[in-house]
Amino acid sequence: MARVRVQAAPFDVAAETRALTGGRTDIGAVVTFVGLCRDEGGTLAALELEHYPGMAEDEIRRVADEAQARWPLMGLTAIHRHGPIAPGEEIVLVIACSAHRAAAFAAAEFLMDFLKTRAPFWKKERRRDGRDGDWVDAREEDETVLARWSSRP
Amino acid sequence: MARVRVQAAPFDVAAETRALTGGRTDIGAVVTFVGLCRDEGGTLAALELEHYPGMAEDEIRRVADEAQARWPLMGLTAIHRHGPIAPGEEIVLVIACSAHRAAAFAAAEFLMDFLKTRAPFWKKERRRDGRDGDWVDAREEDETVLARWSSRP
Amino acid sequence: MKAVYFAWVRERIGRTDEDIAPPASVATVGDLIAWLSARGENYAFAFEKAGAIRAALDRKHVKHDAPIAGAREVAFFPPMTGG
Amino acid sequence: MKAVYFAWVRERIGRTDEDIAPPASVATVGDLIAWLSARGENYAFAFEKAGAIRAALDRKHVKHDAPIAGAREVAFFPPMTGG
Repeated sequence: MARVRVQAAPFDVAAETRALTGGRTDIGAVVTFVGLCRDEGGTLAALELEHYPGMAEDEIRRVADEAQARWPLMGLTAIHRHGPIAPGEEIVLVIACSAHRAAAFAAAEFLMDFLKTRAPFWKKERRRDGRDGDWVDAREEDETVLARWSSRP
Repeated sequence: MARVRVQAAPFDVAAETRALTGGRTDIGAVVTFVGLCRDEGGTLAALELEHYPGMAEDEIRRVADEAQARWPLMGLTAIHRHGPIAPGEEIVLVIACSAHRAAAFAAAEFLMDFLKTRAPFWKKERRRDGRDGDWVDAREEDETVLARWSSRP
Repeated sequence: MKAVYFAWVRERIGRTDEDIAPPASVATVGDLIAWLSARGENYAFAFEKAGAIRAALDRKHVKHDAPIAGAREVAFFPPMTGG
Repeated sequence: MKAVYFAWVRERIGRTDEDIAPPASVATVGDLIAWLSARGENYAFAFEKAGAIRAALDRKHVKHDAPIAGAREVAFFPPMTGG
């Protein structure tokens, strides 16, 4: 059963990793993805992450369940934050554990690819100069990368 | 320039991550791989990791340099331990940072794939019952997965 | 049924949620978008590019041709930008 | 030149390294394996499946047909199992 959380608070990657691997000796590979708030132009005060409570957790869990059905995982965690997140701060965490690295890499990337396009979160920019920021546009690339998962095991 | 180290001591994933991301706001994706010592049969006291001093660092750096040439990375760390490593303990760490996740995932997996087959490390099993353990055999699969990187960007 | 709105759909409509009672002729999510769009300029603005609007029924993604019968909650929002 | 051995190659030969002085007729890494194999049972055992042995010259991987001329250090070892 995957650990899925949607929360405003920061997460502790080391603690979340220990929660999956602690006391076990059958895990050979741990792949961790952390998504951070970027500020390309130096104009961003924060990203405001809006979400659809309830559905956000449900959608992430649906993707996590699919990852667990596809790969022989020994642990899977997905945490997504909401609320204001400053540049350099962490937004999303995925940890995938398996005996071997191929499954852990694939599951973590799969989870991120589908989370991006299916989990109901939206980013709005809060500008440093106080002017009204824009809603971040969805990247077309995020849709097109999904195709590869229909051909892979 | 990638951070490459070969050491007997454990590594601190959180500290190594901070060393790459701290104070920056241009990194959007951090992919971390940790390889752990597995004990499938419950018979293992430790893996003894032998290495070729000097060449081990050189080979990892060559692979890291190639990863940096292939993908737009904003940070890359590879640390490989040697000496005795108990089941559940960490053997290898790779951290790849980029603006977007695809490059970070690809670079981390590329580095691990080539490190596995090119970095001069050898694992010998130390058994709990004191009997002489075997040298771990190379997995053929580790050679075959390399082919995919010749067709990808 | 309850309608909920997110991101710029919410901002354009000017509310987070409301109870709605569409007539029986409103059968699908697409029908509902058309019906809501006729309720005022704010709705028409929110749904002006109907093809870009995503919808969920009872917290599951659906296409615009999905029937709304039996759903307790319908949600409208732009393409997701989480992760 | 200096020869260094690792893992079960080292164990079978029974030493970690040694200075060697092959004759001029020993031109390649493969020649060197054949020459070393004739030095004793321990070497013959270490190199019995010569195709499985990896080699490095001055800490760079090379194939068995690589010329050894000019190299200061040659290394022999099994396929790597790090990571």
